[in-house]
Amino acid sequence: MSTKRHEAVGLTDQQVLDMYYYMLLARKLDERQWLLNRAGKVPFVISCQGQEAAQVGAAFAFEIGRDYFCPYYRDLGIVLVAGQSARDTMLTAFAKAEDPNSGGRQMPGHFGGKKFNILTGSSPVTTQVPHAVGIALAGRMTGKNPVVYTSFGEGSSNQGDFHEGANFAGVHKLPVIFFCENNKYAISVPLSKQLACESVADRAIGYGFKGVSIDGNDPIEVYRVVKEAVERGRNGEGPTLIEAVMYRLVPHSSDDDDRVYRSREEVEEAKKKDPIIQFANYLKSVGLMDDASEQEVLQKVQAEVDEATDYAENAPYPTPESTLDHVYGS
Amino acid sequence: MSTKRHEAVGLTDQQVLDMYYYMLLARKLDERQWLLNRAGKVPFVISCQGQEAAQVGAAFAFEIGRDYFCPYYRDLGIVLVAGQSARDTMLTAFAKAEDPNSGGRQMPGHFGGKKFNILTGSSPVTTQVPHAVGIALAGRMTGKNPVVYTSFGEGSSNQGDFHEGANFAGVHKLPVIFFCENNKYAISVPLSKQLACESVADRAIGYGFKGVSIDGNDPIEVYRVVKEAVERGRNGEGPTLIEAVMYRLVPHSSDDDDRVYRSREEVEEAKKKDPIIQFANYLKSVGLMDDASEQEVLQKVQAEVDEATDYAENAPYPTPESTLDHVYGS
Amino acid sequence: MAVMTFIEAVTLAMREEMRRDPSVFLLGEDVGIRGGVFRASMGLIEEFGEERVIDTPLAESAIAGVAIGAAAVGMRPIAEMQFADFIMPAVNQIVSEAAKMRYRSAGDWNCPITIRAPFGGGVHGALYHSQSVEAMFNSTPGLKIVAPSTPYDAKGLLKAAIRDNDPVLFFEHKRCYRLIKGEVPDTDYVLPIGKADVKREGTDITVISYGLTLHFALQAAEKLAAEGISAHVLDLRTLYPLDKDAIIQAASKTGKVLVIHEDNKEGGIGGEVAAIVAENCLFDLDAPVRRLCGPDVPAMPYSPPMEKFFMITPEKVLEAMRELALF
Amino acid sequence: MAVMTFIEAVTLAMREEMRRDPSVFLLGEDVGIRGGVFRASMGLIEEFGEERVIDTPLAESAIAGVAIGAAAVGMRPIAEMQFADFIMPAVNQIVSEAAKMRYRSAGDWNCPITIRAPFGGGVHGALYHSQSVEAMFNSTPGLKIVAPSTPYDAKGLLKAAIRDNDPVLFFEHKRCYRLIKGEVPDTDYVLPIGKADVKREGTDITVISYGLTLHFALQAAEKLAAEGISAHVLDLRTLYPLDKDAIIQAASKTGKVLVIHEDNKEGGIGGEVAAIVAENCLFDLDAPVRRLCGPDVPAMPYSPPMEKFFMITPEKVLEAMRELALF
Ligand SMILES: Cc1ncc(C[n+]2csc(CCOP(=O)(O)OP(=O)(O)O)c2C)c(N)n1
Ligand SMILES: Cc1ncc(C[n+]2csc(CCOP(=O)(O)OP(=O)(O)O)c2C)c(N)n1
Ligand SMILES: [Mg+2]
Ligand SMILES: [Mg+2]
Repeated sequence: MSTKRHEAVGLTDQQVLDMYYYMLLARKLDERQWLLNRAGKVPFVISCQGQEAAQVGAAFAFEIGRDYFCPYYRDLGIVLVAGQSARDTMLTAFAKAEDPNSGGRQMPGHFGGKKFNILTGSSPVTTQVPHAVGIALAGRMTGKNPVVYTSFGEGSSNQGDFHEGANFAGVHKLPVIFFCENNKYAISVPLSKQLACESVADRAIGYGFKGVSIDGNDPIEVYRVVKEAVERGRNGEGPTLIEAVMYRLVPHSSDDDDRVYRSREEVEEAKKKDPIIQFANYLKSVGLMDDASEQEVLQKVQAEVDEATDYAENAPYPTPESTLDHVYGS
Repeated sequence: MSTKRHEAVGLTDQQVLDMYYYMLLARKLDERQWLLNRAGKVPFVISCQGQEAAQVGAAFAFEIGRDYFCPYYRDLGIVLVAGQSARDTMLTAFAKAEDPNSGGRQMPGHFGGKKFNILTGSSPVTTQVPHAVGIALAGRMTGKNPVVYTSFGEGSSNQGDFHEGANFAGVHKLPVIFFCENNKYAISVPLSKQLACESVADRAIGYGFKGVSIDGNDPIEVYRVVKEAVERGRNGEGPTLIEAVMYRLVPHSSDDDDRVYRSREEVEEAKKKDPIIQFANYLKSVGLMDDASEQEVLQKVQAEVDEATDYAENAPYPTPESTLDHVYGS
Repeated sequence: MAVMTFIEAVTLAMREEMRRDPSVFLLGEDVGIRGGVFRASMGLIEEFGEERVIDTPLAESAIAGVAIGAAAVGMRPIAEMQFADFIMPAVNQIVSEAAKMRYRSAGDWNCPITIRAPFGGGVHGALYHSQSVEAMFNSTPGLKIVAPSTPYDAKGLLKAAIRDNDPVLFFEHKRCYRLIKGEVPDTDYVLPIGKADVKREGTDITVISYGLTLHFALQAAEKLAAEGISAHVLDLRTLYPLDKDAIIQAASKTGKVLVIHEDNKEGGIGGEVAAIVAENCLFDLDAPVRRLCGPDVPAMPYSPPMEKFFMITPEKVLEAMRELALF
Repeated sequence: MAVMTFIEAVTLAMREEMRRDPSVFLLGEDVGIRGGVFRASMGLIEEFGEERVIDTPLAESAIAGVAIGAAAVGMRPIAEMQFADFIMPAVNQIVSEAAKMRYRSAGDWNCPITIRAPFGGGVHGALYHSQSVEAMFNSTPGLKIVAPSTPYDAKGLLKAAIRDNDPVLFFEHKRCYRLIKGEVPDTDYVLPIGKADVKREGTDITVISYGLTLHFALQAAEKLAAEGISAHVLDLRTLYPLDKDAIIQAASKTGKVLVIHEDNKEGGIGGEVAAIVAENCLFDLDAPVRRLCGPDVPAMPYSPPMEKFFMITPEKVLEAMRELALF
């Protein structure tokens, strides 16, 4: 039996099993949405596949209920750990009134929910980065001092808002975790056409804080590094920029055809490092899971996904006239 | 007699004397504008004082007539070396029709002129940075391959456009010199509230190119480093970010009162490092100038400034109706 | 009741709100120790400290974006754009984020942010320190745009903006800052956002304006009264969403409408005002709806003859009003 | 003459111009090997190479800003914004820079850049892939805004935009891309920017529109003809600066004007059109100037019933036209 790496970083057996559950739930919810899309039942999917380890590993490092999340559209793993349910995902996919993210107003992947401490997100990339900084600033003013998670793709790290937000956080030493999910592509544009630096983490020094690049396929390593960063943030030691390196296993979205811009071999190669498979292997290698318990959790997840799909499919749409609501408050 | 440091970097005696002349011309034009402003004759001044060494040192590293300049509002030293005259400066100060920068339309410091290869500039800071990158890109396409200078204050390096422009140049390995004139303040806001990095040059690594921080009070050192960067650019080795460290010796502009935010002692201390005095001392120390020749160049410069002032003061304004011209081309 | 300048009223409103509510804070370039380049925040850092009066890095998208994040979790930031012209880098944050947070979350989140910006020309500010930018934002539901013309309105409306639960762009005409004085109660009053205000009752012509030019209209109305022409003057105060009822009422009253603003004409606020009139008051009109506006050129030039040519002046206003009355 | 879709006409115009003039190049997100997320640039990288079909980093302000720099020194860049909604980060570059370069340099510099962006909804794009953003830019002298509605116009106007010596925003309605087909000559024709086009002659009512809704107006006109109602349909084509003469002529012809656009109403292009009519055609009008527009909400929701509620539909157009005719 291999050594329990997770213990060294302070994760209990139960926690890593929970991590696996969340990763799998995210994956299966995602896969189901693709099926529904191909069946013409939901108009759009944007995926977390290949990024679940980074997301779940990162999410576990935060204090749920106290800390804040400003996630990006792939962060299904984050929002599940933050408290959203399979139903919530499916209500959004089907654009039903009960969708907690937007009441059916936004595309899937546009997360939000005050009760989950998840800030409402939009489509223009990277706008959430200054928001995270603002939440941290407010947190300092009110003495609540949450640590704030914000994430973005490596392509999106080229937006001005990344720079301006990171710089602001650096100057004010705010507890913000800038989490870059580097999945090698921005839609069809490969890394080499997006940036010329070795690692997105190299940008941190320009803001006067720490930058770290890690293997985004390893949830334990992600947890360790994010946890450290969260601790530093809580101790007033300022922000951290973390680049988690991974691979997007599916097309950019249901509107994309990735065969145009990357070879099947490349994708197959990446699938060998599928974080879910790797993590299952780890759990087995340390004796926390066997084929039977693996099936068990899979079945549990599938049941959840089924139930959520049924529920959401049958839930009512918002009324047409509700289009006019929530423009201004009272 | 000290060693001729300028020879080591490839500058001739005549060149360093010319450098001194340009630095002094910039200074005296600037001082005259303040006098005119305080006398109510020109509405606005924005200064180069304290930054002349960096500007003139940098400008000498370029091939005038081939390379392009996208300067910022303090770069009087740059545009003089690029070919603008004292008259041009004063025509702009007085907002006269003949002003080559804008025909009297823009404030002083908003340089431009096709015949000088100086791109027209605006007030919103840092917008010129992507322009410089675009000029370099066009230069590659057309095979003219100019190297492009663009400058900005350290405060302005926090704008999104700096980040986006630098990243684009890094990805495309374009010959752009990003020249940050770090004069310690953005109007009243000190460095410590603008950025948390040690040096603006630290930002270069995030774009995959070289960053250097230099003493902006030493035109020879500035020349050396910029020259190297220009050579690298010309050889297809990509952009360079250079931070020239200096001090703004006067208020931000004629509308500013710097006594509110910095001590007189601090300013006096900086004046001891006045680049013009230091460079005069250097020229004397290597035997290229004595008190008599110093007076001579001063008188020459003063005469130029006087003539330019007279000319510009008496030159005609644009007509009111010309307000309607140049909205669209034909 | 004290007589004070427009800018003093702005400062007073901020000070009162910051005293009243610890969630109010100010951020922007040079707003701290410098008190703002126009001195709108003079004395605030001394009273409220660096934590609540924040000299930000020079980055407007971050100023807006950080304020939005803070607002979302319950703060009431006042973000200052040093000049309205420099709001452009923050457009994405304002239009895509602040304006849409409530709607996109079906009311779960909201964004009580006030963005103050000095606008307008006539101050030798040239192209980039003279612009009127309100028309860029008047097709963005979710936003409100306020542009008061008097110190009294400035105080009451700025306090309302700060307390508003939605994002408000608050534009202050630079020329009004020290030129316009008026009585301002030191009581804690708020004025309603969304309501125009009849600044003068009249029967022959209706002038609709805001900001600096509103004062020119009032001056001209005074002069025209001596000529026997009675002008009704409506101050829009809120530029978006417009107070349609007030516009319709004011237009119908005289049947002759002149809209005046310093901003250029095509696509300006005046177009929407004229459209509202054309849609609702056609059969009450005795003359075509006129607009007196800045010329359709990119921005105001620096050179004095050109700046003067661009600006709306009391003379131009007087002439346009007289002409309409005689129509 | 080939029949092709709207998007094919766009591609064709770019291809022809790139063949004709080596200074024309394309840059944007995914415009290269992917051929654009809508496939507008399909085949171009194969023909013109990576140097002239540039997959840029994901940064709109740089896309615009780099294009502006290149344009200033003689290139003719076509910058693609992946969706019109994502033009917001580039507003500063477009409005402060591209639009003002010629003016601020007194004609020394100019900026021949074309910015293409797919706009409009009805494609399940939700709030941020459905917006009409033209009204943000229609008060910016120095800019031109073009929004063709047919493949023929798209080709001729895009070629004109590329050759224009000033910055042009070129908006392409996403729903038109594959829905609208038409004859497109493979000759090298250009259409004049700044000119509206009468798409149907009529005598009872005048409908003024652009983009997708223009087609609904034409369909409705056809139906109404059977009812004995004759509709005159003007396609604005250029949204800024507007073709005032054409608007005045079309409005005066019937005295009953309906302006239709998908963008929300207040502050939309329709307001300026109505204002022009109110200013110039008052005594020719037989009915108030009406506007049929999207609702004044921040943007189009995703959920099908809401999207449908937001969108202008052929039915809504027919009804509004009939109602006006019966006024
Ligand atoms: C401002 C803006 N521009 C363009 C887009 C369209 N778009 C959506 S996702 C995407 C690529 C993002 O790449 P990356 O940041 O690497 O994230 P990933 O999707 O790979 O996780 C683009 C161009 C957008 N959403 N926002
Ligand atoms: C986008 C924008 N915001 C604000 C301003 C107003 N402004 C002009 S100069 C300046 C400070 C610039 O500081 P820095 O970049 O350090 O340059 P310096 O003036 O010190 O040379 C500010 C805030 C502006 N011109 N543009
Ligand atoms: Mg990516
Ligand atoms: Mg500075």
